[in-house]
Amino acid sequence: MSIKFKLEKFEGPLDLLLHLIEKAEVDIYDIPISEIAQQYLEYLDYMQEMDLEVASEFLVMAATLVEIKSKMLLPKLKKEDNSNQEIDPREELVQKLIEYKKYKEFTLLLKDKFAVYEKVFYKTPEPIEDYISDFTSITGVSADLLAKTLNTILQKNSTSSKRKVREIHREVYTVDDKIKEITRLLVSKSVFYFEELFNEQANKYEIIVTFLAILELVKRKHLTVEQNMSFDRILVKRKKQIS
Amino acid sequence: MDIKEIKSVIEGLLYVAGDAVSLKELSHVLSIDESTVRKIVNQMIDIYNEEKRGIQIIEVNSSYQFCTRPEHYEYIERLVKPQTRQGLSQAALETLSIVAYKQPITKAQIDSIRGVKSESSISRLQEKELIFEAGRLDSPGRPMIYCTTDNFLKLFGLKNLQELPLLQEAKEVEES
Amino acid sequence: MDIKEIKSVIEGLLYVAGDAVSLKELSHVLSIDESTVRKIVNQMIDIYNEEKRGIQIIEVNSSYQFCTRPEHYEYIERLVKPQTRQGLSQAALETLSIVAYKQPITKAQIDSIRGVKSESSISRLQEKELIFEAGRLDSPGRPMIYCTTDNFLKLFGLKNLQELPLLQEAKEVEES
Repeated sequence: MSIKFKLEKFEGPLDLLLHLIEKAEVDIYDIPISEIAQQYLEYLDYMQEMDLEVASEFLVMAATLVEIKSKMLLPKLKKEDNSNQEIDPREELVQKLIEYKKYKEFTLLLKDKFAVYEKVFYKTPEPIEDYISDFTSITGVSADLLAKTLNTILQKNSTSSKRKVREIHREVYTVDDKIKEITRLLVSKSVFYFEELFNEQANKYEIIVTFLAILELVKRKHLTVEQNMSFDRILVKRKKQIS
Repeated sequence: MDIKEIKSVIEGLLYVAGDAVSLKELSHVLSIDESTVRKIVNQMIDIYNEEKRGIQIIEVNSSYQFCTRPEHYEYIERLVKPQTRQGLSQAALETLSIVAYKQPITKAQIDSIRGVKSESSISRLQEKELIFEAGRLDSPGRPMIYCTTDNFLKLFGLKNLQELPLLQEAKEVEES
Repeated sequence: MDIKEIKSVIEGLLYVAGDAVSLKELSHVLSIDESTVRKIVNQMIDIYNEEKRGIQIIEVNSSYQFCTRPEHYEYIERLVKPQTRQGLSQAALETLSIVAYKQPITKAQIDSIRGVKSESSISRLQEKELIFEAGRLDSPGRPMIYCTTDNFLKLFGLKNLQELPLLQEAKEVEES
């Protein structure tokens, strides 16, 4: 009887033997050794035909099977302890197969568990040192402290700083200032409405300057504007990362 | 997906990310429109606060992130081995306050306001991801300009730059 | 601290750690005895499961860790970059199950059960931190012995080695 093998990878000679025994539906404790040995050798031939490398373990098993087969033909040996029990040449192999079969089944059980827990995600642990040092750096540090610090600096260096402060004074709107302001906003926000750029009390002059600033930024390809229809709200979008 | 399930998925997403996840990303992953997601996350923020859960959700520039509660600080510090405390030096704090209020700003402008060189403070703040190089100024020498990061907002508990406390001078101007 | 507060702190601690936190550490950080902490964490595990929260707590060898729910897999995968989750080959799985059930075990013993050389599987499993070299056997040649790691327990959803699934026949023997 010959078996059609599909190109299946066996993990070793025991794996292949188990497969053959299961396929033949025979008792593992009473293996029809000559039949199984025949199929085993056929599979090795097949592997060679397919140009697959036959691992040495497979060849050793082939020799073992042939040895067992020949022993089966000889008169039965008695066990050494004179218990009148006969030594079955297959016994050692059967024990190995049963042991191997057990772990193959364990493997299936583990595989099921793995399939579930493979779908679970873990957070990468926080880089704790950074976390803690950052954490400590905000204890005692607050936004108010920032304001206080800057006020102190400005007062301390009054001569040089006052000039600087006047430079960005908000009472007079210039296109340059507005561009700076919009650029600053663009860092944190990629999309906003035109009217978000000034408050309700804004005068006409500020609105016009803001509009000019937007046009300038469109020209510089920093942003795009969209409007669905005339007099509709103007949507401003950051075009690319400002860099 | 019912709303309970959506909340559960968001919780898992924020946990795995560890970092901030933008509303846009959440909306994309869940295939639910942004305004609905925003509503749900806001509900979650409230529930976490009401239940005084050990993690809270903070919003930074339309991104959401898990973080621990400040009142649990001492326990968390006890969990991680005591670290060498590296706060911000006075110099770094000064530089940071200038960048925060005057951004975008060049190194020369910072130096001029502080009256001293700020190079090392600037690189320290960049290392700590509190400020970043936001581009170059279109003026002679094309100097680098600096802005504060989202991380800065997060560490100082600000939703956005408009939430910075007003300066003395600015207040006076406004009042006048 | 009342029990609600303790649960809240534990939640914060587990979030920050990301990794597994041992019962011992939790007990130390909270200054509460281990058996009480264990009871509280077990309650938390149940609550998280009942409420179908987006994060769950798993126990591995008396350590606790947050992880997401398998049923949210598709959403989370959409958020995080596709992970290179290489599964385990049949050979590696076979070797792993032999180590799991027969540990501590030598390479020669594994080879004998499998009927083939297991060298490459063993080093693959070591790379993946599923097994480790637990020492040398005090016998001729002083062969290396292998055991499974906590990472193995975690990836296979086992609290400890006693939770390894039993075969039908083994179960029947136990029951009889």
